[in-house]
Amino acid sequence: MSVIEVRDLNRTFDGKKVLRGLNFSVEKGEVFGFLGPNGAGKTTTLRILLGLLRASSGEALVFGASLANQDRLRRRVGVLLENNGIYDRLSARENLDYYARLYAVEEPRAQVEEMLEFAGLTERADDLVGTFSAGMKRKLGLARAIIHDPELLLLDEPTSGLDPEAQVLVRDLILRLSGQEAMTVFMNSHHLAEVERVCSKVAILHHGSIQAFDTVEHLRAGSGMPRLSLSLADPEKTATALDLLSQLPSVSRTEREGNRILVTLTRGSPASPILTRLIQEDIGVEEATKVSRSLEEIYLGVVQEAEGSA
Amino acid sequence: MNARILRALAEKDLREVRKNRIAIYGAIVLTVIFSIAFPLIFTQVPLITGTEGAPDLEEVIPLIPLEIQGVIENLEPQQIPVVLFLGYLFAPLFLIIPLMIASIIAAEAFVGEKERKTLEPLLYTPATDLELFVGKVLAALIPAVVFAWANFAVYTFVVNLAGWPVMHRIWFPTAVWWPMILWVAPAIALMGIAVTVLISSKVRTFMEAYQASGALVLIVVALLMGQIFGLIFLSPFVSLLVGAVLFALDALLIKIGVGIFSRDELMTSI
Amino acid sequence: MTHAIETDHLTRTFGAITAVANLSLSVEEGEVFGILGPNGAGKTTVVRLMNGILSPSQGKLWVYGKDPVSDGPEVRSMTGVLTESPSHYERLTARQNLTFYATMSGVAEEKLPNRVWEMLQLFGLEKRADDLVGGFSKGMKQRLALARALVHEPKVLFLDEPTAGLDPGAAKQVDDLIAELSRQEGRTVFLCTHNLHEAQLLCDRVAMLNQGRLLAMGTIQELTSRIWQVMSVDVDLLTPLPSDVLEHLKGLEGIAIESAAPLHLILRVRQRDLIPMVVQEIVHGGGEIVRVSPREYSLEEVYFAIQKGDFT
Amino acid sequence: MNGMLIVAQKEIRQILKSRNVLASAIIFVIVFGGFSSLSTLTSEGGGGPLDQLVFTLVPVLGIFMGYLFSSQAFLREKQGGIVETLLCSPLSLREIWMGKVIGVTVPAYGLTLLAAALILGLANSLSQMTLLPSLPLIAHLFTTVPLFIAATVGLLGFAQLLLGLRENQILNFAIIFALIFLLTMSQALFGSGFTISWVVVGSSLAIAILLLIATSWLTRFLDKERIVITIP
Repeated sequence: MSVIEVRDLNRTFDGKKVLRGLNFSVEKGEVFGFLGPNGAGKTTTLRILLGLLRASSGEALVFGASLANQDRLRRRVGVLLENNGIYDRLSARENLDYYARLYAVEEPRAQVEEMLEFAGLTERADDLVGTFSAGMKRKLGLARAIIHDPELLLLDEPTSGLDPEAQVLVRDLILRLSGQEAMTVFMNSHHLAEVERVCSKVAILHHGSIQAFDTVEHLRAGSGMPRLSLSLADPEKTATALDLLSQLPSVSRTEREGNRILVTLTRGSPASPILTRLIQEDIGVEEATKVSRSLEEIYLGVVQEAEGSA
Repeated sequence: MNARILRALAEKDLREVRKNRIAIYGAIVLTVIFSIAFPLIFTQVPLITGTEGAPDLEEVIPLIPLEIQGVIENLEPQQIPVVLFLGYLFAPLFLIIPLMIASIIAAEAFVGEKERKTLEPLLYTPATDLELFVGKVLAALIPAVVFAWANFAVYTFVVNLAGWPVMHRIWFPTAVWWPMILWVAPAIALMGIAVTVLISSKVRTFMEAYQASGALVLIVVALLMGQIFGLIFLSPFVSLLVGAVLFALDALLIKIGVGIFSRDELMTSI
Repeated sequence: MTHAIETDHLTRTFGAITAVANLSLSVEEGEVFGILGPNGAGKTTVVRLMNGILSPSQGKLWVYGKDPVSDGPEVRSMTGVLTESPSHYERLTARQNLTFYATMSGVAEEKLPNRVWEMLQLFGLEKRADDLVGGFSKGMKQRLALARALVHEPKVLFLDEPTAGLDPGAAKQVDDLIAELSRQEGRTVFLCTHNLHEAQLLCDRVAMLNQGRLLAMGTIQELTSRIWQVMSVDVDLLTPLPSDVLEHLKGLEGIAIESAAPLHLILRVRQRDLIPMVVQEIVHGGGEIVRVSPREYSLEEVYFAIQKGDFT
Repeated sequence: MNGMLIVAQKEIRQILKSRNVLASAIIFVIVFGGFSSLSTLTSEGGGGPLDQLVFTLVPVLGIFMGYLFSSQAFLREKQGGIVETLLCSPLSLREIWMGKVIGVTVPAYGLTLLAAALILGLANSLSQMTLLPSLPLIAHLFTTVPLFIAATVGLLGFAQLLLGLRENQILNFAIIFALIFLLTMSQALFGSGFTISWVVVGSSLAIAILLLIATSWLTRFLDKERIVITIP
């Protein structure tokens, strides 16, 4: 059984279609990245999954049931939304203690201490959360979300507003939880470099329908010809090099990116003749690297294509 | 001080207030209650109950300040409540109008900006601290006073018109109202603003500021109660005095307010 | 020559907390200067100090030769600031918002309507000019905030997390625009960001702060080469390299061979500009190169190395 | 059941910690409580007016307290968006609502009793004779008053959860006016000569119970979707 199963999900708000026939599933232990522009329907999907909004038609099942009518099932689910769900006028410890008891955690005290330590807040445990920085609050929010050892963790932009240090912390945590404890993670995110590192699977949502749903590797493999990025020893010669390269049969396209040259090869062509040719013409090469497309490029491509067809 | 900046600030605040339902509904409710409902009720009650209301007043009359007793001596019984309440005792209650309007706009202009985080961008403009402060005070003061005066006009009209069957003449406004409206009303509006400014450094949301400055209504209630129980009487002279005291307090509070309203202080307290 | 921005032992304390400590830096006209560091490093305080919104506890600073404390209005008319949250007057329209800020920033009355309209067009908001800002999406609000920061044609632009919370498409638009402002219009940009990818893309120079202290400053390459003096280079070959070429490489000044599998070499070079020579030597010796890649350090690695204190 | 008490406990703790709100509640009690007992003394007639005053003023004070605190427990959480996280917890929406109602009613009632004690104490210490509250009045204080507060809090909480921000601002405004009106009315009432008998107390208790039943009937219209959509 899939942990999350979404079938033909539709939702309209005041006659406006926000979700149009969504289908996807998330398996146990997966880290699932849910991407898309603002207004694509990510938050609506998340809220339907959480049983906070109703579906107009279709279903969104978590552990095989709908959370909307199964409040007790929520004990197996941890949630970190845009709002951290933390009370400014209570201390960090009081906040965690509150949620530990709401979720009926077995040894609330020990668990609260452990979570305080995890968030790096042991020393500030008794300070009011109102005095914390945005990053500290986010970390506390995350600690709160996993205090009851959920089997499924739903995250909305988990690292937004965090500094690089905290981003790494959150990233490592997600990887550890999904690796060691087989926790399933579903995350909305705009931070594609991060999604690329932590997510095993992604879906790209656009105007309420899914445009791509696969592993990052598969998306990458399917996204066009191999490319080579060149950096010349003498940038002055860039124009000459571009001229020269565009005449070679194994090159299908050349682009200039600042001081670098991006060469798209025809499929199956090796890179060595290109380098040899440049050296023969006395153009020094400082670097020649194969580049795979980043998730960002794939994403922008998918969105652009969807926009074009819309 | 740059007049163009002051105008831009005041205009912007007013434009926002016009879209603030709580301010608009508040203004409407105040008008309906104070300027229309009260005069209607007090002028119609004697007509309906006839002279039955009079015996009750017999007991109250000894409590009434001597100054008014002189006025009502020559009146017919059913005219007494009309003149007593609408002509005299209500005067301080009317101060609630400038006070509330001023507090709402000031809460919006000072705390509302902080709450919605639009204050910081404003601080990055070249305007000086004093210009920002004065612009915002004017944005609250001018409409509050103008609105109070407009209400006074409505009240005058309703009192005379609805009171005609009882009074048979145009008798309002009485002398006590003029200093109250022209002198005390601006003073108390400014008080509402000054207090809101001071509160604004302590609270984070518009609602908190508004509720806290609502405590000022107590001043008005105290004046009203005092007048009803015969402890004080707001004769024109007393009104001038009360206004002067309020203005002096205003000056003091605003001086403190200007000190608080510096960029450095505002950023440090956020 | 005066710097666009210069600070000299700038310090600001809040009670017992020191937000900025002894900071001395200068930003040149027309460059994109990045300022990086964890939360609480003092980035926002620095921006506030530079605009005269806060006063320094100690030290001095100048923006185009003016002191923000004594000449606040003058400095602020030269600067535009994009604050962390793009807060607007939501009950006013986009046009009313911009007109208000333009007036406050001293744009002349006769130029005002045109300037506002120009900005709305530049940021693609002309169709929504007379709609209330309350109904705008995050991306639109961010663009309006940029328009607000630019409406009085400031010489220096301060940007605090300009792409935070934007979707990748909108973020790319904003990044492209920042690059254009600096490269084509010559405006100085002071960029605070947590997004190291963005910093790498946009910044000419970066400064790294921690707890108000300056840890390092320079171009990303300078910082990299100061941390890692030796650089390793991967070379992939199509056919095994003739052994005399290998011997020849070993003999070259500044080059060492870390490992030499038949089709894969790892070299250590002292400087980046030695690499073309290595490539040339291999090709001339008859080697067929498939890939040459110097071990690139991302700004993220540089960042963490510096924040950890690997750099002194 | 247990979850509900956890929510209630947290609300009580939070209210007791928010100094601003407590301060305004206490100022309100002192000003109106003190003021009213002073004015009773100026009128003659001994225990009668005092009984009437306590009978009408104390529930109004209680309602005011409930109003002050419920915006802490319901509205504030909605404004910030915390409520969404709470809705994702294993509690049902009804349990959350009930927990908050209890959590607000307890401190509001506590402060109200304090206010009643203050009014009675002040009146006693300032007048020459001992003015003891009558038995029906005591029954009133311990039954009708808490029920009234709970019903008000329940209704307010219900409205604050389901209404949007603007509607809530208007509601707030209306309530402030209603309170001023109620206060004026209660002042006016004690001038007229009616006495606090068991019948009066009993009928007001009946009203309170009816109100409470109506309130809990309303909870069937609580709806997560409505709450989430109206989060600003």
